[in-house]
Amino acid sequence: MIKYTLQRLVALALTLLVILTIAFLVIRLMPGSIYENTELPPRLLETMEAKYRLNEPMIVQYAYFIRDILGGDWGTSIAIRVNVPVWQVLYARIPVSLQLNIVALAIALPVGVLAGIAAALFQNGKVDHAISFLVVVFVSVPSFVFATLLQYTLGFRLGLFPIVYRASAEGFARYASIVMPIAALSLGPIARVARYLRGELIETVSSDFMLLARTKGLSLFDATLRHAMRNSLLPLANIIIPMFTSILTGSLVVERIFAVAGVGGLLVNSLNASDHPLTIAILVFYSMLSLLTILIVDLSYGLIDPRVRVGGAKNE
Amino acid sequence: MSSPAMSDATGDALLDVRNLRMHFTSGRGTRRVHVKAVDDVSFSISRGETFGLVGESGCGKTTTGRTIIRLYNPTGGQVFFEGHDISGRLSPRATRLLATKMQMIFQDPMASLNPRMTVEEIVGEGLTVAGEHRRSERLKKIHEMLEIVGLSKDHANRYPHEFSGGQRQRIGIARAIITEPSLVIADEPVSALDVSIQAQVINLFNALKERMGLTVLFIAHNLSVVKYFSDRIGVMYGGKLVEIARSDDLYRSPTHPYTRSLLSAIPQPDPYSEKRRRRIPYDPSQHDYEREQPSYHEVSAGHWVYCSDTELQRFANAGT
Amino acid sequence: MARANGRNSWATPTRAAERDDPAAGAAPRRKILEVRDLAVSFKTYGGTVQAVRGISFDLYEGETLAIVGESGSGKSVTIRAILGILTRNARIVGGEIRYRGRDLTQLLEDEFHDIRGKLISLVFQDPLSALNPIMKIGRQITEALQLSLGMGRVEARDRAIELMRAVAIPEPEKRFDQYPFQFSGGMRQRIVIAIALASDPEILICDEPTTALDVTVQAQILELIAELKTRRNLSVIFITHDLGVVANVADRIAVMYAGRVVETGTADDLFYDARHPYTWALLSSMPDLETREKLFSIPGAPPNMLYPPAGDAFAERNAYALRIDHDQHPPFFRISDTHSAATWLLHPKAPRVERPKVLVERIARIMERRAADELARDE
Amino acid sequence: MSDLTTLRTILDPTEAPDLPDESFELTQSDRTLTDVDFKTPAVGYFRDALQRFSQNKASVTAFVIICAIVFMAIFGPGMTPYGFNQQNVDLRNMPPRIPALARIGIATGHRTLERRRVEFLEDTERYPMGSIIELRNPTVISGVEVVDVVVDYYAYLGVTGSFWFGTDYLGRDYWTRLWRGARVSLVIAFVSVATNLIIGVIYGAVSGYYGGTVDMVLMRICEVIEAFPRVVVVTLFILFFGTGLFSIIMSLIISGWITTARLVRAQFYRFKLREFVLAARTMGVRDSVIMFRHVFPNSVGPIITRTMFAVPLAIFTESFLAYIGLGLQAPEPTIGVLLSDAQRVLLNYPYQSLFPAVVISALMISFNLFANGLRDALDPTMRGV
Amino acid sequence: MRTIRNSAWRRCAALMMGLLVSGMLYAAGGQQAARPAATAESGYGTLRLTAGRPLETLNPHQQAATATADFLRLIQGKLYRFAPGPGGTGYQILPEIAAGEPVQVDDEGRVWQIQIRDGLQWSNGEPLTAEDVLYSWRMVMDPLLLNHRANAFHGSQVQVVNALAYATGDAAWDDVGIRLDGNTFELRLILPVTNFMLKNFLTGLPVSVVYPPLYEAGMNADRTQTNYGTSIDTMVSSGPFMVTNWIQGAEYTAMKNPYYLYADRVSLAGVHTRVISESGTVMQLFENGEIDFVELSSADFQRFREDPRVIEVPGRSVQRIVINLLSTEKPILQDVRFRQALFWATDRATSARISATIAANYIIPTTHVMDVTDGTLYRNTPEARAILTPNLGYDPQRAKELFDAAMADAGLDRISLQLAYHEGVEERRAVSEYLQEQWREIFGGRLQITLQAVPSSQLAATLRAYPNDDNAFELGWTGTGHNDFDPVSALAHYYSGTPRRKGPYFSDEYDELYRTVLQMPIDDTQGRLELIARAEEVMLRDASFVPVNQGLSFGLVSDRVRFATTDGWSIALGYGWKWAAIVD
Repeated sequence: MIKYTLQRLVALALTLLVILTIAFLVIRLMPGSIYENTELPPRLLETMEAKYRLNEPMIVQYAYFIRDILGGDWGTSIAIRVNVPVWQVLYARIPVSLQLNIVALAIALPVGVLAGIAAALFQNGKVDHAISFLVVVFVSVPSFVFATLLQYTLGFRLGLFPIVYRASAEGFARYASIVMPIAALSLGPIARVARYLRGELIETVSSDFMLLARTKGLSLFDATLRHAMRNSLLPLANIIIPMFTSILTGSLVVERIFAVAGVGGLLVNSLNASDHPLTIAILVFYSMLSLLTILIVDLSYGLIDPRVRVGGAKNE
Repeated sequence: MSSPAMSDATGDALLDVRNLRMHFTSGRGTRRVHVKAVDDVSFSISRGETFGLVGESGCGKTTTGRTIIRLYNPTGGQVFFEGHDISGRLSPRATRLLATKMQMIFQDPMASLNPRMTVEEIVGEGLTVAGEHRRSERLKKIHEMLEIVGLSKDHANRYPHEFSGGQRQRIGIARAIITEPSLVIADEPVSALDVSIQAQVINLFNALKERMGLTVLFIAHNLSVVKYFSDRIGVMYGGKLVEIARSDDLYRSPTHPYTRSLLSAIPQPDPYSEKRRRRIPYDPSQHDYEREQPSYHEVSAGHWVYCSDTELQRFANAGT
Repeated sequence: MARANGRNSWATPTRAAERDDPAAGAAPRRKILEVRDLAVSFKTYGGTVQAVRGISFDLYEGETLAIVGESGSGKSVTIRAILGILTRNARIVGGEIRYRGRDLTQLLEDEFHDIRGKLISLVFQDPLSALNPIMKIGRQITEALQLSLGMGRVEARDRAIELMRAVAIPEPEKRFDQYPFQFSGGMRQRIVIAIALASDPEILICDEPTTALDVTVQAQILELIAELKTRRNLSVIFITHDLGVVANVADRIAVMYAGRVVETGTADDLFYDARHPYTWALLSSMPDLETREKLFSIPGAPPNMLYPPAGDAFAERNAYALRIDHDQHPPFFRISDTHSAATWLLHPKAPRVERPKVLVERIARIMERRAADELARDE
Repeated sequence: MSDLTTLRTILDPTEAPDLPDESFELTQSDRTLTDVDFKTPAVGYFRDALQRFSQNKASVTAFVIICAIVFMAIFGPGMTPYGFNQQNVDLRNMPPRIPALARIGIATGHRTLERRRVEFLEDTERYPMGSIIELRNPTVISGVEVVDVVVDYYAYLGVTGSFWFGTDYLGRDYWTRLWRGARVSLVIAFVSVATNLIIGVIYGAVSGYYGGTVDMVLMRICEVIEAFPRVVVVTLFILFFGTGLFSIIMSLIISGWITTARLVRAQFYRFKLREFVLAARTMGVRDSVIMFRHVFPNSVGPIITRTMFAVPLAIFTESFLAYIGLGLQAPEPTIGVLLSDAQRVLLNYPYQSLFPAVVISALMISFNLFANGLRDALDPTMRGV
Repeated sequence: MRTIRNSAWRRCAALMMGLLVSGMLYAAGGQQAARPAATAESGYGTLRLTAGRPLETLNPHQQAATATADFLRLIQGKLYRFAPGPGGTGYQILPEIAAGEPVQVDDEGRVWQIQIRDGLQWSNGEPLTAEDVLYSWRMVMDPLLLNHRANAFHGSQVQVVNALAYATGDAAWDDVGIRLDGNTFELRLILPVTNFMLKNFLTGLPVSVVYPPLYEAGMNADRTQTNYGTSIDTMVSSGPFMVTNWIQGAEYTAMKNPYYLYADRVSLAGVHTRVISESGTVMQLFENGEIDFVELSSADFQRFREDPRVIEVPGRSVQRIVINLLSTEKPILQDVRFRQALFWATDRATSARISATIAANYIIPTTHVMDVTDGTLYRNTPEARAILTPNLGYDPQRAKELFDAAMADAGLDRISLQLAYHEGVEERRAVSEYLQEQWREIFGGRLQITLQAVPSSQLAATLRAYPNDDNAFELGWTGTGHNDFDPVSALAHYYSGTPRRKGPYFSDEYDELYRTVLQMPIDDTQGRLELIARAEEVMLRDASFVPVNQGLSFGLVSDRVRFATTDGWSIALGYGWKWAAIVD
């Protein structure tokens, strides 16, 4: 297991290097200069570009870039938060973004799972139909429409929650202000988890080991919880990866609507402002997240499924 | 290594398998697993003969068949088919020619027919590969084949899921023999079928054997069926061929302890003898091959056993 | 008010006592399960499949009843009906299943929890898919004990290890913490049997328990079941299509075809004196080690149960079909006290027909050998 | 004929009912029994699926809705006398008016003008005769008397015609633009999904069929591509190629095929060791034929389903892009462009959000339901049960 | 009835609930502890604003964004400051850090002396001296730091001797025309300036002061970077307000600075700004009474048209479509008749209605002051009016004639051109769509415009790409801001000597006019006015761009705000808020 983990980590590092290279090339090939100040005389501009080695050939720039990064120097932000190390810029934004995303996921999973179980247990019943209908609605309607609707109805019209996220508020006020963004983010994932789990469960419920569990004297309910659940959760890991990244993307819009100072807005801003070091750092951050999710899911397979963990030879 | 020809004295060998080895590796790192699925197997089949291969699941009998027909690239050894070595790298043309000459019938009639193809397409595919591109010709041949296996030409435009297990297996047989192969490898052709259907297929096989002069490599775990069907039988255990004999010889005087165990375990449709049957357990650890290398010994004409000299002695004593 | 005093009302308190009594096994045979005119249908998008069309049989205490038939004959549906684990689209459309005087077809799902596993257990055909691949073997055994018998963790573990030992699993303490994929096919089937026996049931239903296994392993499992049966005074329903296995295990046999029982009798009745053409066909379609003759094969395929034929379902494939077979289903004719068959051939007016040659010769061979054996014993 | 009654009793042969002698003639002893031909007509896989699909009411309804929307996307713009880009700056942001529905109070062409100064109410230049319907909420703001004025906006502007769904910020007919937008959105969705499908199928097939090192390399490539957030990819595309159909479709394609590829790969893994594939191999069938004649048709069910799910997803993504300002080049409308434009004036002209939101939601829900139905219909495990 | 009687179910439910609750708890406590928003929310008289994008820095040497500038103006002490004119309208420039008016030393206006006030304090109570000013000025053009504002002392008019050369490392500090003697600075300039021009220049943020100890402390080892102003701990305020809270990307607050020279004149307790980019959200907040000001989109303006709280703020630049004269792919763009055709074909009145702006058939916006002594606006002078084309420069007939002539000469039947606009500015898009359709109609479908939405940073880059790429664009929107008190600054953008202009324009005649007006005696207002008008006329005649409209923004200001001035214009200059008061 440890060796496998190490292997995966090495692979991850290599992937990251490839991503870094592509990011560097793409960003540097983008039209426009870092300096968009109209007033700057050419001589001064040259001097400034020399400071950031923009006058060197691309390959030399790349060499410097990789050298700096290997030395732990990811550079400082140029336009978004001038002269602040990029990781520090990100660090200020990551907690709130991650908090939104992880909490959305943390809510989506159990709620989706419960809804999925309910739908599967009462297959073709009223509960199932109700859940299935909501699932289709939540899967179908874009998150920004939800966000706008929530904001307008619950926030503006009814005044139940603050219209925007309150970064400076403490305790309950902040807690209340994050309810709507999280709701807007988690509705879609809830629906997707529920839909997926329902399908998986219905398939698992008809499997032989479920039958055995029932002939042991377990009720359908018990058997579902003890046997089908865990087995169905295994493939659920598959959709968590794309779901997490899609929540990240969705949070971009939701962050904007609810004025949450997260990473999503930062990315758009830094791209628009040609803040290259920051853009690369954000890209790496996103890539790290998605690669780590893949890694965690891969490893969790091992934890959940003993066949992966205990050496899957069939020759015993 | 002096491997016996182990073929019947009469008739020339259509298929000659020499020291065939097929090893698989799976997993990575410390979990790397090395499986000797087929380990040094030699036998040969004469033209028109039916050779049965029995053994429990995982003994390597299926792998042997699949390696012969080149679904796997053998790890070692040679396979001669009609006198040509077919174990190395073959040209695409040779591969295709070989494909028409050697055919396979699979165990699971459900899984071996493409559910998205009609019977006509399934049966006719071999003809297409063999270069028959005129549809009318193909169709004629297909209808003829369907008739031979007891189906009608109305069945040609149907999909496999509409057929019962026995019918499907007969379609599989039609597919295999339509190219008029000289060798058919039948891998457990009846074990997935219902009892009443098995007879249909076995009888069909027998009829085809006579009619087309087929040479058959018959792989099965059911010794009764193999015995009924085969001229000679090879018993496999753990990737090794442990005993080869004419089928009557094998039944009358099984020599290797595994063969004995196998024979003793077969249930017979007879309550009287079943109530009295004594199972002989087989414990592979009884062999002490650390000290003494085993090899093939001919205990009687055409009856070979894989054992060490001491064991041979002991078996001989036990036999008398 | 059967529910008021729970399972005691029908889990007989004397059961343990009976079992301890060595004489009980030989006592007059008591019916433990009675199936009467059971009919089960499935709703599918194509229509209603009449999977079981009115079957009746009895199971006596301590005996093994084998139900023989090919796939689709309705034998699996029958046992699923007994255990109350029919699929959602299945309906019991008629008949009753009486277990200790209680009709199982009328039970609610909740009430079934006290029967399944505790009084009636099931052993599956495919031990690999029957075990939860990601749950430790030990837990799969103890689960039922803890949940339904309310045993403690330690107690359940001890009992599970004892069970594993009973089904001849070597090193049960070590094996307890392993996963199904670490077991061989035969071992897995032993585990499934252990699970089935965990709550000490009265009836063990074996649904083709050896089909997926090798012959040598099959023989071991059959021995194990036979041994457990006598030791625990189990009543066994054994489902299979392998007549060799039937010959080995069965006390009595019911042959099913197209959702009906066509012939029933003791093992000897059916193997040596079968009367139904389908039974003949079954018996003569498989070679034994001595068969040389051309096998008797049944042509065609079983009928589509979406549209069951009007008369005898077997008529289409039956070389001995009478005209009446095509429009009227035959009644059961009694051949002896234990033996009856549903075929018009037993009607006094029916023509006398010859059994298939393979069968005739095999029975002759057996009888010969039997006579020789008896002779030898006599000497 | 009651079989059950005859069954219940076990007859002694002597008690057998007397029946005519000819009943007991052997009918089949002399002829060889062969397999009977099927009585039912041959049912192909897709016909079978179709049959099953047609029994799923929700899915059929969804299908009808999709057809209706597609129909409207094709013919809707032609139903009005206006072109999709025909502007009338005097008639900007007109409220919807459908004469047939106006009587029951829907789409009346009325609008509330908020906080209008009371002093101007009498001014017939501002408020033509008969245009004022109702006055609401009189208040005083910063010392000025104001009131909400409900007007018949058509009379208010002196317009005689009707715009069914109103007009937008340039006075363009919203009905025409909406269906035109639906058309463009559908084209974007179909083109990108089809392209994704082709790439994904080929990529996944190669990866899954050959496996081993090939598979590992191909899957690593997927991981790298996936690691880039879609927003970045899209932004870069737009930076390099500008906005437009090409950028949008490309950005949907660049990483969109990966899911399909993964799915196809999994399907190939599942089927490549099936016996019918082995059978084809033993017969010397070429790899490409095996891949696309044998394996692919078997995985077609999940692939179709996934494709159907991908269509609304593409529309979704397109509207998402439009929302973050990376939409199609003006003046071509898409559902997403309309929605994101309308979202900005939600408080002012809510109807402009309503129509595209209803269409996109209906489209997405329908496609989802349709895909659900297809999945059930195409799922081989559901066959013959 | 199914009863929940199994521990498994209960355990499972408990687990789910646990997950939920812990998720919620994490949600509540996730953000690293933010500073309490001081008295910002509670305090009496706090102005609540929103900004479209976050602050990038509090270092005036690095500031680039306008939102940042607006905020920095609240907290930075400068040598001179704008103040409402007497009577609440207009403006005046008063000394702040400077002790009084600048003194002209030479005859032409190239050498000036400015005395620094005694007894000033930073917001931390430390004394603010002339040395601090000198340090700030030296640092802004430091050749190692190379700040964004390194050209602070090399503007279009006020250019300190050798300031640029020092920044690029080509001159020593001693050669730079800045001397400090005691409390008095002496500035030596390249071009002559007026007293007002110099004061106006010294109200600029780049030449305001930074706190030297922290500026030094924040330096990295090789002195190429300083972290001054990257957080509230790395800077010190010197203006009317001081920063008390700055949550990255979310909000920032400035409270009244008690050490500010005119603290007694500041009525606001503080200014609290939230970063919200979504206009719909901002609108809802305003209607909910949570903020005091919202800028109205044109759609919102329609809705609030008669609302008494609406204020109008004229934009300070003219939005125009630049034509790529250099295009080799579309050589017809080199034909002045073709360009003029576009000019005459533009219906500015309608465009203005669509975007709720001011129709503009001119280049120099209405906000530019020609004569600072009496506040005369350039656009109001007879000379500037004389050059304006009739009917706002809309004459379809004439446009068509010009177009036909140009097309005939070029031998073209139809032509298609790409028009690039900023994505994200809805009004710009609406006008583009309108013009696209309008031009198509006027030219009978022979001119086809395709619209190209481009991210703003890239649009600017494209318009400036002409030295390297002749075909980087065909038509593109732009608008540039200038010094409102110097109309000449509006001309600089088209002078061919100006680096990186947005769009190529080469005219010897124009260059000559520009050079002449720069060299003119600074007090010859009338002479300058005539030259400027002629230059503008030449520029319009050459039609290298089509002016369309001048920005006009509308805002809703809540009832609780009382401005010290009565015209929206002072708000546009960014000092309106500073002197506002809150009544609750």
